[in-house]
Amino acid sequence: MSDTEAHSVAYVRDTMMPQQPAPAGETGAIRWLRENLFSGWLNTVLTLLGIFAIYLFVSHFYGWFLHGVWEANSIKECRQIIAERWGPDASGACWAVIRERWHQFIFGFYPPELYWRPILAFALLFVAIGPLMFQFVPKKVAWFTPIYPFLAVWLLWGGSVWGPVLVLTGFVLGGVVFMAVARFGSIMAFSVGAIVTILYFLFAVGPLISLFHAMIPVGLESVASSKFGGFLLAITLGVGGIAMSLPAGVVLALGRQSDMLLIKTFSVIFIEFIRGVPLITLLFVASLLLNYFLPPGTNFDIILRVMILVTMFAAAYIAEVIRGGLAALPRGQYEAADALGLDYWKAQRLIILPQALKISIPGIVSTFIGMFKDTTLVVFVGLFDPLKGIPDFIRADFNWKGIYWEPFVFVGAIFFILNFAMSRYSMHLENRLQREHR
Amino acid sequence: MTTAQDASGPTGFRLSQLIYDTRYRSITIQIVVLFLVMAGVGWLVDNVIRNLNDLGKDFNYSFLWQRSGYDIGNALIPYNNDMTHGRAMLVGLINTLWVSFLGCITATFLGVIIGVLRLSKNWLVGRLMTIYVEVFRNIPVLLWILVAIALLTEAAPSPNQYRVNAQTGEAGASMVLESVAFTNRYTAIPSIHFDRTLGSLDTALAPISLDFLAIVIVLLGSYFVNKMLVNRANRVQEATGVRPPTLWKSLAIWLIPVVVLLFALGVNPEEPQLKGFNFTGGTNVSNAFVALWAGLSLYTAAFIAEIVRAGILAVSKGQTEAAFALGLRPSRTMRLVILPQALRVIIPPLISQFLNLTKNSSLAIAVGYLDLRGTLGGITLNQTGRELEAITLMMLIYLVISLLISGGMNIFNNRVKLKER
Amino acid sequence: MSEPHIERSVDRSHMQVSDEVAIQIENMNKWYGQFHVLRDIDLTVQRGERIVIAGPSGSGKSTLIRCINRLEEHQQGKIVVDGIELTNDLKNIDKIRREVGMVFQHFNLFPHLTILENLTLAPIWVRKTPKKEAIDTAMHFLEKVKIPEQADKYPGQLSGGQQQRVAIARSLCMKPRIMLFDEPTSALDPEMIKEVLDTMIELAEEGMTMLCVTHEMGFAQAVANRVIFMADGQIVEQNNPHDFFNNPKSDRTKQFLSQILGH
Amino acid sequence: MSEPHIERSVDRSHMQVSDEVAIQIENMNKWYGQFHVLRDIDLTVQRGERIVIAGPSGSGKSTLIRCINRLEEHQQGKIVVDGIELTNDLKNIDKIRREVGMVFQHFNLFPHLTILENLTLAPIWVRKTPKKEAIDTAMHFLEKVKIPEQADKYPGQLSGGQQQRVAIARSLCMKPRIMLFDEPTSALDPEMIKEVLDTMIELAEEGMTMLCVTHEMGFAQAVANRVIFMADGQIVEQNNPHDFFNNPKSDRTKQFLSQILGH
Amino acid sequence: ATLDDVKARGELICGVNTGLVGFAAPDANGNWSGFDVAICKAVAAAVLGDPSKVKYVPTSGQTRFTALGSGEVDLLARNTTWTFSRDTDLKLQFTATNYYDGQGFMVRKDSGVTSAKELDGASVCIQTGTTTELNLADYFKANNMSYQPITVDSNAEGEQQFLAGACDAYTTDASGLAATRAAFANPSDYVILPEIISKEPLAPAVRQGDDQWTDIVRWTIYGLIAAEEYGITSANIDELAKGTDNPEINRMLGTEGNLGAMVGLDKDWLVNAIKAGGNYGEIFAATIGEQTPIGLARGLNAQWTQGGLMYAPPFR
Ligand SMILES: Nc1ncnc2c1ncn2[C@@H]1O[C@H](COP(=O)(O)OP(=O)(O)OP(=O)(O)O)[C@@H](O)[C@H]1O
Ligand SMILES: Nc1ncnc2c1ncn2[C@@H]1O[C@H](COP(=O)(O)OP(=O)(O)OP(=O)(O)O)[C@@H](O)[C@H]1O
Ligand SMILES: [Mg+2]
Ligand SMILES: [Mg+2]
Repeated sequence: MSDTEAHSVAYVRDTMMPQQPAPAGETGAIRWLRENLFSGWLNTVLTLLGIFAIYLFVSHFYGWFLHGVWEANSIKECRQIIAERWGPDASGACWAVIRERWHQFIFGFYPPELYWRPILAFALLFVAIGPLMFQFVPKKVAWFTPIYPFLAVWLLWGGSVWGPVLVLTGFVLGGVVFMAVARFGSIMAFSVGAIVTILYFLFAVGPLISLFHAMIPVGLESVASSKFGGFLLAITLGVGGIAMSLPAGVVLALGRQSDMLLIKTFSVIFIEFIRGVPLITLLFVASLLLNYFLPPGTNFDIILRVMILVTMFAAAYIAEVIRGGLAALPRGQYEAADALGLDYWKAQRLIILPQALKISIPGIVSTFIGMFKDTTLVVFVGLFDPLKGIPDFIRADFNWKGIYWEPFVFVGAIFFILNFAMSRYSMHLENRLQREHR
Repeated sequence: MTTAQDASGPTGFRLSQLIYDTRYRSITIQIVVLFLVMAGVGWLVDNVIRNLNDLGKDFNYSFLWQRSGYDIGNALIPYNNDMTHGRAMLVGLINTLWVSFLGCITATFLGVIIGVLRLSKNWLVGRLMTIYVEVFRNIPVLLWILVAIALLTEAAPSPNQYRVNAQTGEAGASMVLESVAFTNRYTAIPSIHFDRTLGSLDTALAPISLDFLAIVIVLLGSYFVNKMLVNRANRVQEATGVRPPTLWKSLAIWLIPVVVLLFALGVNPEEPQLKGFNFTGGTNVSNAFVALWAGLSLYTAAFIAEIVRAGILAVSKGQTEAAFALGLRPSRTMRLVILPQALRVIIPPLISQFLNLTKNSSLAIAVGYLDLRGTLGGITLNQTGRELEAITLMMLIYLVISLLISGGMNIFNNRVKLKER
Repeated sequence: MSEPHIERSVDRSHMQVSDEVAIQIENMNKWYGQFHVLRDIDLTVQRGERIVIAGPSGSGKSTLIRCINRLEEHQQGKIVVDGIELTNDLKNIDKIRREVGMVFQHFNLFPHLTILENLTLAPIWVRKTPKKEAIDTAMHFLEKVKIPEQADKYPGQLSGGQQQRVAIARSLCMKPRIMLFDEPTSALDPEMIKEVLDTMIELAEEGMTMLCVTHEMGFAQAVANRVIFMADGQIVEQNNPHDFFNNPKSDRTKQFLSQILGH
Repeated sequence: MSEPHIERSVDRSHMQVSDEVAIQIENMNKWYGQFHVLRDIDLTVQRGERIVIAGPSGSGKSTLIRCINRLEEHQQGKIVVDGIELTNDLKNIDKIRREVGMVFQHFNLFPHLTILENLTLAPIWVRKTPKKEAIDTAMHFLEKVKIPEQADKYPGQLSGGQQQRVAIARSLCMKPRIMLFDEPTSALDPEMIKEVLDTMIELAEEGMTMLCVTHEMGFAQAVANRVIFMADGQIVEQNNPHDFFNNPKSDRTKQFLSQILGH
Repeated sequence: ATLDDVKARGELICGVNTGLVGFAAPDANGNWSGFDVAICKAVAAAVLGDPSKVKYVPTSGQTRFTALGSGEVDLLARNTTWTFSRDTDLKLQFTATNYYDGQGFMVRKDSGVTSAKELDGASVCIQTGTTTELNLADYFKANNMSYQPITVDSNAEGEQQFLAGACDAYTTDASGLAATRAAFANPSDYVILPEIISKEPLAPAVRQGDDQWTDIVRWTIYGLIAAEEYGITSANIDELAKGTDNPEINRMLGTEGNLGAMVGLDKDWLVNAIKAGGNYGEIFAATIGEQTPIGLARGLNAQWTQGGLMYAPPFR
């Protein structure tokens, strides 16, 4: 043994060898092609198939896109222009319809001179969610977030400024009462606060609004819900649905986690019921049945009714997302809160929910994307969604009868851009959370 | 409350204990909640009753036994307009289940292929599949269904164009393989015809063809014989270590009996023929169905592709390396190591996609395919004006389908859960 | 980290190193894209030799031993294992992988199979061993690593040290002639390191040819015939453990040793 | 594991144990389902006493001290803390939790709040202290645990030892009369254990009533008035530290001590 | 009561078609116009004095009755056929037929079909949730023919399918067919078959149980019809409202007696209603008459004096 060791073992390198360039064929375009496209017969076949698919796609649609016409007043004109320019057999897109009607795809029938209002509301949305979603937004602007919903409603629907102000006041009032009674225990405080708020809404808000409006009539021109359409409708429903569903979702999630059998059962029944039926049927409930469930004579706007059902729908999904967030919190957080003497609601509010909600944001964004896509279904209850409602309406015009593909492409592209951006953002957020949670 | 006080006996019971005593507190809360929920439900029910009264309507399902009076274009079980609304509902339900079932199969098939290809080392194919996934899942499924139906109605020839022009001797369009015709209203495909048919068995639901029954029985037989073969192979492998090849034998067991049976029954395809306005003879698959099916499959496939990809990626590279290092071939590694682990990750979300697809099938409304919503929740509701009854029944049926599917998923999950410390 | 105490000092006299060559690497080079990971590696391993490879992170240790059973492909030079040259020929690769066992840092047990199934999988499907025989072998090796009672559990139910011992047993079940270890103890808690090292020492005593990437210098001193120090993809120094630790020649080596023994 | 060296030997003379009873446990029993975790526990703790609880894993140590501030419910017997009996009455529970501070093995700081917010949260919301006062107290205790400069950081930015000290400070901010520790150092790296033990010793010097589950026998010897040994849910032996370590009576204790002091 | 609701609200909510050119369709700015819309305007003018105080709720074949029944709309003016079961079982109250229609078929000219009897085996596009669906089934059954129903959800979709050739025939009310055909690029390539397979009296409907409201709508419609009969037009109405020799006209226009008060409205309710869009004939001519792209002849809808069925009961 010793001799084997002796002759082979001891070795010292005296000069370190520098990096050598890789041999030819191991680098460069050829290697890349070989490795990525033509390694083995299966890959080669796949590559060829891929190229063929691209060819098919391009050869079919290239001409159509290339021959697109932007300047025309009707589909007939479009066809004429295409036939003149590219020969009688050429097919081409008639983008003129988008040019003429783009505002209806985006805003529905919202009065054009008031377009600034939804645009402003949309822009402010980012200020409102900024502190939650983007790290670079200072946390100080967070005070704006609870005000935003009222502001947005006022901007979108207009009317007296006192409506949103006094409704907001109602919530503030509830909060103040809660604080005042807080020393008698959370449950007490919550009940009293809720009762005061509800009484205020039932009996005080209406008269107060009239009163204030009579005294100081400040307001925006009001816009009826029936004027909403296109992406304005889709975004309003989507954002409104998610925003309103958050509190309900939190309550449902807590309910589902509760030790109390009855509460748990109710939560589970609600969540599973909503998740078990298609959204369309819920929309039908909104348009056909909701009036049966309300006291005779109550009657409100279809958009509001759809919003209620969309909110219920979203709440069930959000509840499941938040439940995931709650489950991800270590038990120690609950125990530490208990040991410090915080009661259930304080522990939830100060310790558990802030953390659980933060973890849930990517899930909430995904839910939002799904809901945003699903808002197109409102067309089946007679609303003008951007995908079918608005195009159908445009096609009812003599000038644009028979136009199909251009609206599909236009609307599809907008959906794609928005959703793709959001899904990328939510992925980014997920990665960030994972980094932070290590 | 009084009873609780009695029960508390000599230790004394103060009312404040209802709120401050951990034993009673949760009961108090639950009773309050129960009361609130009951009050809410009671309020709703009361409203419904009063509204129905005001409208002079009642709540009953007897309309399900009345004559429907309308026709359904694509019924899978015998149906005509003399049958009841209940029957029409059943036709719709079967249509819902049928399109969902086929949709799940094609979506899974496509999704698996796309998901696997997306992981392929082939740069081009990988990119193409990524584009597919991103485009399809970020655009509402309704658009895909509408695109599919528009494509079919706008691009396919009408049956008329298949007619041979007497003067020129040419037709505007020709059938694929002389047996399949794509038209702008349906796809005509051959139906199967048995020369020496065994007849059929009448049941209340639908007549069952004895020929098909025979085929199913033979296939079942093949399955059992094949299973015996595989078991024998396993035993031989256990004993000697060498697994006898079974592929050819399996193929023979599966194919030969069926072929023989088909031959005995004198099977031959009945090809669609243009007669009058339409093709007759074969089976006409309506475009509404095809569009819905295609739209749902393509859309859901994008999600399934992501699930499959995530499932495969979830099996760490170390597993493959360990298997390789043990000398397992790539195909065996896939079958024995990667797939069993990936499937555990894949199947639960896959099933919730199935659930979504089933629910999305209610978009049949966009193309006029008469599914459950189209019959019970559409025409029947309309003709009878029974919206409360029809919609609650429809929701109940969807709910039952969903619960069945997710129940199945839970059972599966518990079965395959990886054992951990 | 606390240095585990190696109890059994190995009696090296009865460990024989034969003249037969187990692994022969000549002039081997490997690139990742433009990055030259392994540079001009020359290494001959006799049958029965026990080699410990050390070196700073990123020096190419893992890559080197992964080249030996072709988990990585080399681009230049020659690797001959057990008389078979590693080429693109799938049959050769199969043959070599049967002869070479490998133990990974993260165990890589198959979580969906019981311990016993983990151990018998490869013998049954690769070596075509009858099942009964495979089980017997498996139980034999499980006893050797001292956990026969865990045979029917799943990997997730074992501690890290137990899992790594199962991983070693799994390799052994293929009756390999060469064992490769890639930092087998670095993912373990201190208490468990000892269990695994004990198992490895036992293997060494039986004369198994071993290549082991590790930073457990106690282990190296106790069982290695030779310690190889790598840096920047090159073999910088090799020597018997005694001389290597007490009398390192190159500056890189000294620096490295001062780091890992220092604390 | 390395035994941390306790530098300061505590001068026991000025630690007074008063005659007042801080905790009184009588005949307490607890079950988890069918499993009888705590059996007939009798324990009286005087105000100012410092008790260390030791025992093998699973013996019920954690459960015992978690019962004292009602993180777990006991089923039989009586626990009186600071004159208040632990019953199902939420008000009593609240009162007791304000008097009893608890430090956990895994710190359980609130990661979404700064250190200062962690410290002021409970005083503000539970004790209804004005914010300014709460901040002053918090800074006082942060200085005491020697990390006032970290006040505005988040827990994730601190080392384990620092986190545990913050956790202690967080409990102290509630001005508890009794402190419970459940293996406060066992999740820490050896270097950090000392920091935390030092802080605890300082507390002990100030006469805080302490119950501490720990395996740090150095600590026990240095500061405890009494060491309690538990096994199988029972108190097997209790004694002053000197006699407990040098002259254990029961076999279980001997066996246990040989294990933990042995390595 | 509905009248009070409408007055309190200051707005009439009118259920209309989602888009049927000539009957009810929004223009590029979302303003509605058409034959049915004109009824809504007339009622609004009669009740509120302002024809523009109408909110239009587009309803599909599916949702229209629920919308009415649940109180979502005050008046359903949506080419709805008056049938027995709708009147009774659905608890609707039809007011007065404003258009006598019948179900017909439209086919491509080049299909060579000249009679509905030749449609055996054809694919027929049909809107769901309508009486047409039932008539169609009955008709083919009665004639022992078969067909393939291709169900569509809206008229727009029916058009698309029919134009693309997805169905051999499109069936709906003859008026609708004419309106649809008129909107085609080449109307002459399509023919409407002579067979009318059903009676389709189209009538605005209201909820059952509110007789006052029923009367208002009913007599507003009759007022429009009678106005045509007596030659009251939007052009001469101001003149006539000052008083004429014809006591019936005087009663209608409120210069004699107070018919308005009997239905709870102002004296000049009919003046407002007629001013809103003219008399029945004017409305017809402006929305669907022969001068419009729809190009419907009066036919059955002519005044009874012209051999048609339009016959308003006396205002007395
Ligand atoms: N698949 C790969 N592609 C590109 N570079 C790689 C790849 N795998 C490893 N490398 C690089 O090759 C070098 C050598 O890696 P290797 O894992 O062999 O180092 P090592 O000596 O085992 O280090 P450690 O002690 O950290 O395990 C490193 O710089 C690493 O970044
Ligand atoms: N929630 C629970 N449900 C059921 N059994 C439990 C529960 N918590 C603890 N136990 C069991 O109770 C016994 C005592 O647990 P405890 O945590 O008090 O032990 P310990 O002495 O603190 O041990 P360690 O030193 O490991 O922390 C153990 O056998 C444990 O398995
Ligand atoms: Mg390595
Ligand atoms: Mg413990």
